[in-house]
Amino acid sequence: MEKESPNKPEAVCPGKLELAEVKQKLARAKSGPQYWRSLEELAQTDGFYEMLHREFPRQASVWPEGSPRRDFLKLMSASMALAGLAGCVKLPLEPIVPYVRQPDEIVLGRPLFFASAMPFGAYATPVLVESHEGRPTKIEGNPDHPAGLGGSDVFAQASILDMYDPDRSQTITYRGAMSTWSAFTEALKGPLNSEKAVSGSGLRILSRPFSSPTMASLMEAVQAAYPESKWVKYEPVNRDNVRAGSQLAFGEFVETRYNLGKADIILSLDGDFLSSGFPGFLYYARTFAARRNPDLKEKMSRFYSVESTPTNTGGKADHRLPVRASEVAQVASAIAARLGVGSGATAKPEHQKFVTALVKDLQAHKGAAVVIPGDNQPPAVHALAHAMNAALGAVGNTVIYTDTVEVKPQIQTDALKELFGDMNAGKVDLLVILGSNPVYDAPADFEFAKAMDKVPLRVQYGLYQDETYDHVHWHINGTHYLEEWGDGHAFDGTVTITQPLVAPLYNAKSAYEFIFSLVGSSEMAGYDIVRKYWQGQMKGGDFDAAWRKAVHDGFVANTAFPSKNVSAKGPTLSPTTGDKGGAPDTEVMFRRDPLIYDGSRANNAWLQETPKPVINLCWDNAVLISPATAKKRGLVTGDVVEIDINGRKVKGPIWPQPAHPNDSITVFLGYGRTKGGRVADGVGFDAYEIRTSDAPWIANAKITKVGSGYGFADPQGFQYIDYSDLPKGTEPLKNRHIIRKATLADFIQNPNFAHEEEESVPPEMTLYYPYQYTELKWGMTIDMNSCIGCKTCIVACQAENNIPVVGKEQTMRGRQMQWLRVDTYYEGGTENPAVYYQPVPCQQCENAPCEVVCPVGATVHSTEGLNDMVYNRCVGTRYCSNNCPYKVRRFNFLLWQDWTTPQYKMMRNPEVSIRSRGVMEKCTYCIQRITHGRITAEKENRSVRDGEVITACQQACPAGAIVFGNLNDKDSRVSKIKAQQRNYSLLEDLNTRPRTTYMAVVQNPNPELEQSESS
Amino acid sequence: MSQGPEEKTGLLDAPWQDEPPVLTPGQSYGSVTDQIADAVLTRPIGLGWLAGLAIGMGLVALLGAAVTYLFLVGVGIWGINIPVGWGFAIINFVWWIGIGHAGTLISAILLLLKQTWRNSINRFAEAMTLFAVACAGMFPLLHMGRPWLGYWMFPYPNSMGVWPQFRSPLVWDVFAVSTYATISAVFWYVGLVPDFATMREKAQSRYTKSIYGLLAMGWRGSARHWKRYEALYILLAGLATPLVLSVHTVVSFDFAISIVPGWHTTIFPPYFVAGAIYSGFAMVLVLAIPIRHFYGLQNMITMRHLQNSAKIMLATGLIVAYGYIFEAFIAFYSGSTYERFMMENRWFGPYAVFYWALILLNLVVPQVLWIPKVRANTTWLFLISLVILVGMWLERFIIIITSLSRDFLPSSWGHYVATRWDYAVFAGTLGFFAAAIFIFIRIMPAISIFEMRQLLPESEVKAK
Amino acid sequence: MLVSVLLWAALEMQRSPYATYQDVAQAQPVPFSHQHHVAGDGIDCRYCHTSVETSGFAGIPPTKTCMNCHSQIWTNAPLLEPVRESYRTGKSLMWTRVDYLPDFVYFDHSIHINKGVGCASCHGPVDKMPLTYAANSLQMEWCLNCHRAPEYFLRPRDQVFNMKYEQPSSDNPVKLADGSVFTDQIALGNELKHRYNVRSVEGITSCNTCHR
Amino acid sequence: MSHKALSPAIYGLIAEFDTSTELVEAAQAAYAAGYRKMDAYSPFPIEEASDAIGFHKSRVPLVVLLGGLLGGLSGFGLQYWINVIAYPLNIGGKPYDSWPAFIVPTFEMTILFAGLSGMFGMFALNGLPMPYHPLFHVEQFSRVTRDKFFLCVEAADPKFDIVDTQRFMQSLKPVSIAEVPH
Repeated sequence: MEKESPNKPEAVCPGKLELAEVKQKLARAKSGPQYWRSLEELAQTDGFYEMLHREFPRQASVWPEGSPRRDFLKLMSASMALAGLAGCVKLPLEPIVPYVRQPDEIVLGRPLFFASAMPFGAYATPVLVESHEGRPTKIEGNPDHPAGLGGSDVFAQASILDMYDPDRSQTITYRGAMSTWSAFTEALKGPLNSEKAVSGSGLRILSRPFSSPTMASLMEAVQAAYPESKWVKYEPVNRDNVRAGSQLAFGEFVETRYNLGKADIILSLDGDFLSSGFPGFLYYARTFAARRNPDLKEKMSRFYSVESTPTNTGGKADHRLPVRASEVAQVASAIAARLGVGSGATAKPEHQKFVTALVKDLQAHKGAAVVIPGDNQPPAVHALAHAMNAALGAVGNTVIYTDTVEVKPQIQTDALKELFGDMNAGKVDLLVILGSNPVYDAPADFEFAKAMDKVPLRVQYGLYQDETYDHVHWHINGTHYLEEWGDGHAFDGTVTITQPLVAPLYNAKSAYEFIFSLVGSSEMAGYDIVRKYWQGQMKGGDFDAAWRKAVHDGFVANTAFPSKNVSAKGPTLSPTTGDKGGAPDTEVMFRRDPLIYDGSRANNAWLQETPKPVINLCWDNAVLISPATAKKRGLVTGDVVEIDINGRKVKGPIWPQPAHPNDSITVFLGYGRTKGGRVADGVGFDAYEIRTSDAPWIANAKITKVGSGYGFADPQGFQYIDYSDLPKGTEPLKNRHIIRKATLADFIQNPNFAHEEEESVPPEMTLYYPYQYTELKWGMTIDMNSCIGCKTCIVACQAENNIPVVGKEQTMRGRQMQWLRVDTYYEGGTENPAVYYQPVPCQQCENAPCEVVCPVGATVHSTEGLNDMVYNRCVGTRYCSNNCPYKVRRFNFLLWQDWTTPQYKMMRNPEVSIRSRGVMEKCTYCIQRITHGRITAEKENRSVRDGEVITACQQACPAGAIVFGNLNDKDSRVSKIKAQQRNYSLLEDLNTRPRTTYMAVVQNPNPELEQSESS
Repeated sequence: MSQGPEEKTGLLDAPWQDEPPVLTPGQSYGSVTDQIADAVLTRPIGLGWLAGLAIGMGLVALLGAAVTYLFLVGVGIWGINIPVGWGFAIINFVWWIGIGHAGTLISAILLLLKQTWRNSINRFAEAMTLFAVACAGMFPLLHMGRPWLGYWMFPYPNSMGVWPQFRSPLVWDVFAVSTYATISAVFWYVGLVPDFATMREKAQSRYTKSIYGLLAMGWRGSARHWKRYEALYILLAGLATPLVLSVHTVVSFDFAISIVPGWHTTIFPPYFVAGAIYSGFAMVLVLAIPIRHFYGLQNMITMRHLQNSAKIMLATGLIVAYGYIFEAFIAFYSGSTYERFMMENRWFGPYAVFYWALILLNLVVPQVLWIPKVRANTTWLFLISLVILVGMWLERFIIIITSLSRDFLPSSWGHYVATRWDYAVFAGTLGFFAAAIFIFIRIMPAISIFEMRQLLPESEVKAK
Repeated sequence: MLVSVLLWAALEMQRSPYATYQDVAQAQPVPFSHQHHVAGDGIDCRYCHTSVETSGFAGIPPTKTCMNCHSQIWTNAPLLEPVRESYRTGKSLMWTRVDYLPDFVYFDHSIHINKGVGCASCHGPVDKMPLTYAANSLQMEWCLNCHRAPEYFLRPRDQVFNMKYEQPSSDNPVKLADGSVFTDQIALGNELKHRYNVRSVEGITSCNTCHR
Repeated sequence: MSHKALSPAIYGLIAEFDTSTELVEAAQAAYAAGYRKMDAYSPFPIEEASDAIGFHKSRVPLVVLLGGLLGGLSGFGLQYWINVIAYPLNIGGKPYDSWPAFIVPTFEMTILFAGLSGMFGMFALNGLPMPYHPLFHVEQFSRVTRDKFFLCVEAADPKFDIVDTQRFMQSLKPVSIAEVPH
């Protein structure tokens, strides 16, 4: 098929052209099923596996420690001289394992791209998946998707690792013993029939919430077959408050959608809308960033945040008010009252100033202001927010109400409570658990496991043999979303299709197939189930064409839910405080973990090792506490405290966190897994043990110190750009001009602020004539104003460049390997500091200090100005890293690459060398993508187009903060941006002349509040 | 070139002091020859010697184990990390190289300065140099991530068509250190040849006779040979002098060439060389004092030698002090924010205690050497020398660790903690050094016999 | 003395066929003869190595490709049993690689062909190989020979797959599509370098050209 | 005349002295007496001795100089060739021929070559190693490495006559005189 489009560029990254090609590929494929069967068939041949393991030379290492050669070298390295010579001489023979029948669409050595969607929570995240010879290797954002806008989040980026996770459940078991699908269906026939007899009164299905229309239809089918049965949807990090809130306000469940593109003033009431996992995050990040561009002058938006637990969202605020989660309600009602909503309480004196100024600002921007409540805030706050938005004329402008994206939403905790009751009452004969893990994450006051054990027959369908597995009879291993056909709605309702990239690795059934088998007389392939459903939906016109387009694009255009007319019914009750329980002493705020979410991602080493946004802690959850409170209670970092909520106790280590509200602590959910897998188990402590159904987010607790000396892995060395805990009188770090910032007002009168204090180095200061870069000249800019510190770029880089994980102990020793890091700096005390995010990849200096000191020339400059790192030449003196002022180089102190696990061999990006022990490595500007773009262009006798080469971090960035391109092309985006005055380079006075530069921060504070800034 | 003790005009022979003699009176050609040679040939092996050797060898075994584990697992077993990419390995490297310098200084520079008193200590000083350089030489290889590729540092026509990168100070090191090792060995061996001849003649057993004979290469003391020999000896001294100065200069370039605050300074070369001689002479005393004691060589290694060494330590110590002071001064005078912070960080930062310890051991304590009584007391000299050796090791620790641990971007600051493997390797090299010295004094004349003969008054040719 | 001898020996050994397998024919499951298929049957390289023009990886023919013909001819030659078996069982043939590059070297066939580097330039006279062997050492210094002076090796694009092609000389002039005639390789090479806009020597000897 | 025939049978005559002064005087006398093929032997270098036997300058310094020059030139040449001709690479934006950086290895190469050529040159000129030499037959000669001084007049000297030379040597008041067999 390549012959048909010989000159088409390769889909190295989803620019328009590549998509066009993918379109053609799909169009050419006769019809879906056959197209896919070809891959499945291929997947079943041993040849496929053999090939995956051996065919591709790019599955390679920094020789001489290549996979087949390593053992041989291990021997050698014992006696150096020998290893030296022999090591560099003798190449072992390698086999080549070709296909028997090669599928048409596969061109060896060239990746394909397929649109798909990742179901997350009750929403579908649009993605584009890169596939090498039938192995999905990288997740990217789908640029065409209206709800994704091309960005992606940490969970999507990391999901590729989930799929290849060797700990995934690989077989069906009955009472722990291996079994088969047919055995299962046989065994279930009886119970199902007897349920039929009692119209399913004893059947309960517990699943996570979903938005899949097909699944909804199956749900109805179940209802039809078993009218009395109940289908309970529960996830520990649920949106009950949101639901209840909209019920309070409108008497029905509605979905709230914000249009930050239109918002001049944004008020967040603990709303963490800029962190991965928040519904619509991708869309909000992009639109928010767009309005933060200071070149918009006064059209730049202003962001107020009333926040409890510090988040990267709060870090972007122009004004941040740190209050305990329970106080948010009070502040909210105070604001509401001023806006003429409800007879609200008055704000505390210390909040007065903030509230007054804020209200003024809001009123001045009626119709262009928006209030965003957080999922962890009580329903009343949501109701208030709805009312305020109404009062501000936001509805229809910055706020849109639609039908809920989630299918049949319910107050999940209540539903679970009911199930719990039924189980205890012995009303449940057959419990089917679909992908959830209640034994681990159900509220502590439902002793779920106990209740569950009362059910005669318990079936679990899931990806892991997790905590719940111990309490079920049947376990059916499930499929990862990259292995299954499915569908869903994006947060805005856009219909989004999930298509498999590879046949199930452990030939599992998809959830659709599984549920279908409960109702359907016969079985049906997931593909047919989904397709059949849509055949019913897409009436009229050529279905096949429409379907192919949908599958290819990954979504159906213009299917976003229309806005819905709802009216808040009158001034709502003025709330007092958030939900609470237990003896008052310290307020506990339960939060989903920013990276491992509710624990379902706990076995993902990439997420575990990525430093949490703002907090910069990895491989742990901690008891976050404000430094002031810690001091007051005589607690220091690493002290272990016992949190006691009505007798439920858990121990956790103290982590004083700047900007954290006083007299309260935050604990992240999702840790302390016991059967989560080799990565998850034993990491952190399990906060679910003290989380009860009556106080799922905010509770009162007593904390008492019970230990100390707990070690944390916090990769960032020092976070204060001003004094704090450096000896007084030492040289101020400010003088290094690492973060350059101004207020909008200052920026407008002095656009050149970024270059004022620095003593910039004139190019003629060097003795030598500067090297001339005549061919391509690569460069990158990172807009610190757009960057929201979500860390997606880090995971994207890790996935793209085969970067190993090192684990907690090694991270504590300062040996983390991520090429890209997001430095987070605090300024202005620990009470309520300003926060700055600064992603730091290799700066690709033109006068690279690292190159001069390398004794073997393993790092040298290319004619395109890239600071090449030649792994195979590196002998590992680490001098380059010592001499790198940005410390962006990473060294393989030990053997961290997993050479043995076959799953990982399949996962790795074949375009990137796999580094082994003893070599230095670092960001290459994704040289593999550059080379691809260059070769493609050269084959077409043209120069590389702007935007043709997109680095992994740039592609992933949901805020579009990173721009990469050719500096010799004056019209390229990157050259234009570098021409702006906000553009500056890090440590400019060292005259390293970096190719990576930064756009200075411009904040838009309310003049009335400016003085009170920086506590 | 030889001269009697009565006309001493050496730099270090302060006329206002009555000096102890270089060689106690009443010696003859025969007596010096016998005394030195017999120490090797006839003296029975003492328990003390055996014990010492045993300890040394034990540590060498430890070194072997540590290195094997290192090669199998990787440099990750050490405390190094990012940002502190260099740790004990480089500290020890610099320390050992420094110690080597005294040997060459004594044998070469003092020879050029016609300091005949050096004749009695140059031999084992040179031996010390060789062993120290051997210890130092291990580290650059050990600290590599992929040591089995160490030979890539040398220029040779490989099938890759690539070469070493000659702008890197590490390559300079390779050249400097290997040259230094070679030339020191040459100098040492050339000096030994006539004495090997002596041993050949004195040796009893056929076996030892033939070995020494082999090493002596048929030396027979011909006037023509002596003429060429002396010419070469002086020339080697002339070559070794700039060489020894260059070696530690180059080592200091490893730091001075980089841009790391605390490394990037022009004062390093002189201050490193001074420091090297400082620690070198400390080691000379640490070796000389016990040796002369246990082998009863007080009449050849006299208080004169010890005192002169002490004076040199005092002098070089002051140069080093100047270095420290200037580092601090420049840090503030430069106005560079990074330099200033670096200095303040040394004073108050996480490693401050080591910095102040260094100041105490390296600057304060050695000042007692101003007191003649102290210079005349071997115990004191011995202890002070030990103090200086520790101090100089700390100096390298401070330079390398504090500078790296907190450089330009606060976000990438780190902390360095040595692991047991770091200590194992260091202890191992100490053992290697000790063992080598013990073996050396058993199998070779620890003092240059023919040069001792020249110290005798009757060696003068009286023109009539 | 001894040292230098050893060094010399080591360097020699490192370049010897023992190390590089240069000119060493490897045993294969089926004694496939390029000579027979290329010279004899006149099959074009691209018939089997399908992706050579479009992908970095030239492509190893799937068993199916063999069977296209061998289901018609030599249908039961015992020699071909492994092929038929592979086709029956769906188990891949396990060939032994002859042209071996270390895993950290990223060689792209398509761009070389696009710039007028003939198959034979690297793979040698494949049409004269009864059993296939590596005609060159494929060591870095060998690659550099061409990357440092492409003009010595380039040939017109339409001649890339021509095994019989010879470099221009007075008695063997080479004619380009546009009619221009060359009797000297350097002149031709430089012209082609210009026409196929081959990157500067510094460019194609930059490390990242081959290593990532 | 008659006994002249004997002369080839021996290597020469050797006289033993106690002090360096005696040796030097003896050597001077012998030289004055017209002897040329002779050598003085001592346990330590005596400048006067070599002068006395008419051996004034050694060629060792020249060898060292040439060695040094060779080393320096080849050292710099190698670096220049590698960085400018063989494989020019852009290292941190520095020029290909960054000669200041090449000085150090050049210097070291100079010293290395000078030193080695010096040592090998000295041994070569001295004809060492020489495991066998006639003098080693003379029993008392072994003390030349301890405390004795010797003057040997070789039979190869035209003026050598076993009788006359012996007589002449007696006049030098040596401790002993001995014939040195081949």
